[in-house]
Amino acid sequence: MADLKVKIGALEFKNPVLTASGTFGYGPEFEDFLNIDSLGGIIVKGTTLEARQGNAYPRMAETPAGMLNAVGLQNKGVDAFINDIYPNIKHYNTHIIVNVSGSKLEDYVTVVEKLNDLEHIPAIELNISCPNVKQGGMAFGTSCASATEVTKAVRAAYHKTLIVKLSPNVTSISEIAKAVEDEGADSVSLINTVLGMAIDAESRRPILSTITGGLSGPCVKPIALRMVWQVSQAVKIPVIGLGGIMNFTDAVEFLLAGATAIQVGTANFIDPAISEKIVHQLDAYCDNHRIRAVKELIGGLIV
Amino acid sequence: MADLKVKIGALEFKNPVLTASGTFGYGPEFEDFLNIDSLGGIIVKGTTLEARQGNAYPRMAETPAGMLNAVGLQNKGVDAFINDIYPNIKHYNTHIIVNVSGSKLEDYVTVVEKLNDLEHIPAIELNISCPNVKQGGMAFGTSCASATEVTKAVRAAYHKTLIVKLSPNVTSISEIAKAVEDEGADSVSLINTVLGMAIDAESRRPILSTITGGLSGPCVKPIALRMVWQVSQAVKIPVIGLGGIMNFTDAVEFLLAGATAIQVGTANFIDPAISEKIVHQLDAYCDNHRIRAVKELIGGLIV
Amino acid sequence: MKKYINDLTVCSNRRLSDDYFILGLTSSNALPEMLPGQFAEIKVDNNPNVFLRRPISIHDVDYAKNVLYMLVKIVGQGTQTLSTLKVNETVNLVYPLGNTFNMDGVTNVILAGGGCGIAPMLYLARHLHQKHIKATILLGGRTMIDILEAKEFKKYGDVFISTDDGSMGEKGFITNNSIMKKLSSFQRLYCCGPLPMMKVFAAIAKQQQVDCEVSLENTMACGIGACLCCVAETDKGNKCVCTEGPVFNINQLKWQI
Amino acid sequence: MKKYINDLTVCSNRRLSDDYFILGLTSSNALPEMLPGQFAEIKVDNNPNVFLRRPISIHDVDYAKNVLYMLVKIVGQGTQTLSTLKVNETVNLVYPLGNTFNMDGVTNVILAGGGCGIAPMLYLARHLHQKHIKATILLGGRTMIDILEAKEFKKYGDVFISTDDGSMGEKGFITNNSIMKKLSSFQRLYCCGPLPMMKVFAAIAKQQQVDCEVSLENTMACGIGACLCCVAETDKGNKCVCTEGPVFNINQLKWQI
Ligand SMILES: Cc1cc2nc3c(=O)[nH]c(=O)nc-3n(C[C@H](O)[C@H](O)[C@H](O)COP(=O)(O)OP(=O)(O)OC[C@H]3O[C@@H](n4cnc5c(N)ncnc54)[C@H](O)[C@@H]3O)c2cc1C
Ligand SMILES: Cc1cc2nc3c(=O)[nH]c(=O)nc-3n(C[C@H](O)[C@H](O)[C@H](O)COP(=O)(O)OP(=O)(O)OC[C@H]3O[C@@H](n4cnc5c(N)ncnc54)[C@H](O)[C@@H]3O)c2cc1C
Ligand SMILES: Cc1cc2nc3c(=O)[nH]c(=O)nc-3n(C[C@H](O)[C@H](O)[C@H](O)COP(=O)(O)O)c2cc1C
Ligand SMILES: Cc1cc2nc3c(=O)[nH]c(=O)nc-3n(C[C@H](O)[C@H](O)[C@H](O)COP(=O)(O)O)c2cc1C
Ligand code: FES
Ligand code: FES
Repeated sequence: MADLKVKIGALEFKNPVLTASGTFGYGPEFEDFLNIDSLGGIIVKGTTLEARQGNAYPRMAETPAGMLNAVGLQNKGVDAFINDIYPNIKHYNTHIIVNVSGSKLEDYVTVVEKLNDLEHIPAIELNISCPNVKQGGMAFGTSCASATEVTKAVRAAYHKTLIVKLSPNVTSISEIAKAVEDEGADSVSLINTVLGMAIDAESRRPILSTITGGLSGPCVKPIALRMVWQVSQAVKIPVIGLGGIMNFTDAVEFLLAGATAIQVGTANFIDPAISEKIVHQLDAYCDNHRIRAVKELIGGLIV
Repeated sequence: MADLKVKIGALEFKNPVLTASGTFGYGPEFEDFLNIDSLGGIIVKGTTLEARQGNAYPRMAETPAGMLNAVGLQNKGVDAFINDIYPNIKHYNTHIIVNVSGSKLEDYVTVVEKLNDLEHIPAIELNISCPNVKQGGMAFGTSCASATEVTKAVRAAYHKTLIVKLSPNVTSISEIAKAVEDEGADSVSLINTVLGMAIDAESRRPILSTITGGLSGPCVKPIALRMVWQVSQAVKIPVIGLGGIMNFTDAVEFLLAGATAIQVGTANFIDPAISEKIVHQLDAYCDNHRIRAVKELIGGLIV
Repeated sequence: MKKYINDLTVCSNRRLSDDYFILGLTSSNALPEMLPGQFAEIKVDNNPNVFLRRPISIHDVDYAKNVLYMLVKIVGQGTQTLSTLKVNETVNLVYPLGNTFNMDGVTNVILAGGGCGIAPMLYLARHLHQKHIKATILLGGRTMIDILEAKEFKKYGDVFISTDDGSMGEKGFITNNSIMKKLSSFQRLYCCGPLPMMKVFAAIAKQQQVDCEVSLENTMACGIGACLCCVAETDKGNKCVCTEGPVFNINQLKWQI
Repeated sequence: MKKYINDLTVCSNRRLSDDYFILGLTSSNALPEMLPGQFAEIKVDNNPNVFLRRPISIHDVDYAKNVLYMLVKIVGQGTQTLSTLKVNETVNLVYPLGNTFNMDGVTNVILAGGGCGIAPMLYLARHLHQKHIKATILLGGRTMIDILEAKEFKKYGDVFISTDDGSMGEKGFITNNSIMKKLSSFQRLYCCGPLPMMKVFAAIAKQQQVDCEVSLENTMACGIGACLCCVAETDKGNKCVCTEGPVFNINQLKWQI
């Protein structure tokens, strides 16, 4: 049994395996398949100020070793989260993190103010990288100026651990990471989905109602790994790595590249029990490699 | 038999199927597998002013539905191309296009001046997007200012068809495309490889000698398709689309997204006869869909 | 209902025609209870072009023999690869998923299935039979080879058939079958098949004020309500077809009919 | 030499041990001429984790029976999937690729193969035998089950064996086998195996001024000189192992030995 604990800012996680926003519902969806409490944490679906219907169907396209989605932040809004969902999940003995999305700066701020009060929500993940909404979303995360602006405002309003989730659709993700670090983010998580597109050659139509959507799954892993490597060298705050993690070897690769924790996303759709398996296999990997604490793997790439 | 002809600037291609630089050698490597003259054109290996040894081995890593390469523009230099290679390939009855790479502005200019004189080279592809060289390369293609500068200089020095090959590792590829269009490029081709990384979890080392490398193959297709769609709406010059094209359906998708021609890259490694097959299958597709000229497919996405 | 993720063993793979096959799957453990209308998300192994699981309905369950049957139409790479499964190979299922048909408050109903839309109907017919609800079955297809399992259906009720080319049963669209003239004599119409067909049935049912349930086949990623990819527009907003469907009453759906 | 892209049919798949197997491949057409040291790029179907072809040496060719043999060690997903190929299944090859061993100007040579490094050696031994060149064969491995095809090799020359654990032949590294004391009596050493082993052989050969050829196994994408991924550093710069190798004289290589 290796020591699997890791820390993001002041927050300690029992292990570095979290589940990615939008791919794990709120937790209950997976209770038949695994023990939620075995995970380091779960990051719930992107939550906005008002309820959102999301985009029109079809919202999904399968691609080589991956998928595109265009869900568009369908959720019932932060008040419904607090009143209807939170009471049913706050008993989980793992960190529940809310992924906060928005299309206006003020919305982000209002949402995080409301979340401040929730005892069992020790952190938020600020989503400035959703490619599937017309306004805001990714726009906040693709320039240093706007990333700075939104992080500053949210930092002032939110008192617990602040993770900012970055978009890979940029020329220099390190610069954006540094900008949000400067504004007091406790951590950055990356990557959100890569903007992509799928076409049906027979019908000559786009497959998604929105034409473009967000690419995820193993196909993006090499890109995500590179960005985690770049960002972890550019910033001092801990980096949370994700993008195409399907098994424990992938998880180890992200830790070696510099991630302090990892998130499992699309893999939950292929094997709903995978995130717990990764926890156990990570433990076994450490034992096999005579690593006493998983922390030793972080940034441990031999170059 | 559909009419497969397409035009890039003043240059007519017998069909829209070209082979991508760095994946088809100079042509002779594939003579045992297909009839080179059946292709719309071939784009030869990235050519620099001086000979280059490229990066250290290992230069390749397999990834989910793709590969990373870190060849680093190994080539014998433009003079060796002109003296030793060109004489052996100039008889091809298809367009031979030289992919011109460099680390300094002046180098690009010197190379294209030399290529001006080659009768059987009707066009060059200016590579401002190679992620595998320390100096220059992609740096030219990731800001509008530098893309403008190099395109302007090369346009002034080169008198035939000028295609500029764009990097996908940018926040807005459309802006870069517009910048090079403004400087007189006859066409843009996209995408070059996406910067990625691979790690061996057992040895805890990067797989490539250069740590990061360029991702290609089906995994990048959704990204490439999206960028072709974006760029073809942003510019008036023809777009050449590539990135993960493995078969004729993929080729059709790129045409529908707005590409006037396409390039086959990594697929040549999996099936060295694939590019000719795509020509024939494209023809059959047009017949099946009662399309008389392949031109009708260009940008024909029904949205 | 508790969901499982299990490796099941192929005990039969019967080809019905070029396009259709029925997989029989068994397990060393007792199969869990499954309801008509529910489905499984099947993992397709050994095909580089298939990444996500594929949703396939529960076609029938023989609890005595501990066998689950799925009727599948080959439409692409996933179903093609499933068609090559051999006896004793295993296949991974997440199941049972989704809701079920409403069988309450009726004594006399009609079931309509077009093409592989008959897949969930056999198990429904079996359940109705057990509940002593009189079932009439309407099957349709382009041509006679699309009419599947008619013999099985006869065990549970009268069977009416339409083919576009008249090679079996009445000639014409399933929605024009003569039994549809008597639609108002039934208390509920259950249907499954191509979307345009279901919309025609729904329009007729609505007009004749017959209660109507349809089983939707939206494309899915997770199958368990986590990804929100499979939504249908309902009177209560976007609902997940995988958890709040696949069966919907047409009154819930925002169909233009 | 002309290269082909062909579907060949599996006519045998013989397991030698947990890790090794020999594929026999045939064709309705006559197999093309292949030289020792050459290899094929094999397409691995039905495995989502394998994208590129896999290079495998020509282990032997029986032109009378029109069968090509490949000896493969299971090290990852690609070779694992190849190991499951069944008789009558087909597999796509691009072949024959690469150069060959230099068999000129010698009458008495020694061949050394470690683990799956023996793969190209059998076909080489057969060719030397046909050319009436005396061949001595040195095989090595961790333990006796790594010593493959010793019986076959005996047809072509004396066989010496080393295993790390002494379970067969001499105990110790292959590079310390007693026959190596007589290395200078041979005109050329051919070797193939793990890189560290080849480097030791190369160092000894260089020191004793015995001509030495090694067969490299750099990772490859295309196998036909198009991608420039497989390079080895030589006195004439980076050379493609797939076209200018896999066989190199150690004098060409920039090895620190
Ligand atoms: C709840 C549910 C139950 C189902 N039950 C059955 C069943 O019992 N038997 C059965 O044969 N099929 C059933 N389906 C449909 C089945 O899931 C698809 O046919 C299958 O996923 C196609 O996979 P593929 O890889 O073969 O084809 P793909 O390559 O994925 O697709 C081939 C073609 O079919 C289209 N297509 C694929 N899936 C759908 C879809 N869901 N709706 C509309 N078009 C689609 C694609 O756009 C493409 O043009 C069901 C679907 C759902 C959602
Ligand atoms: C010219 C040539 C001839 C060859 N002939 C034979 C042969 O006759 N029989 C045989 O069994 N093998 C041979 N090989 C090696 C064989 O190609 C690899 O073992 C195979 O590609 C591994 O594929 P995989 O998917 O099973 O393993 P992968 O999953 O690709 O790799 C598994 C592990 O092996 C390592 N590995 C893979 N390929 C190589 C390599 N080329 N060099 C060093 N490490 C590697 C990987 O880094 C990884 O750690 C030859 C290679 C070359 C270049
Ligand atoms: C269906 C789907 C919905 C998603 N919704 C959200 C979301 O609401 N908020 C967010 O920050 N990321 C969202 N993501 C992105 C994932 O959290 C993750 O960043 C991305 O999928 C890459 O990781 P993966 O390859 O492991 O899936 C979503 C991804 C998918 C596939
Ligand atoms: C091994 C390799 C070498 C390459 N060399 C070059 C090059 O010299 N110049 C260039 O512009 N692009 C080069 N590329 C990029 C390809 O031309 C192409 O843009 C990219 O691979 C995406 O297309 P694909 O997915 O079809 O391969 C190379 C790609 C590979 C895989
Ligand atoms: S398929 Fe994921 S929510 Fe329905
Ligand atoms: S493997 Fe492509 S050049 Fe050798």
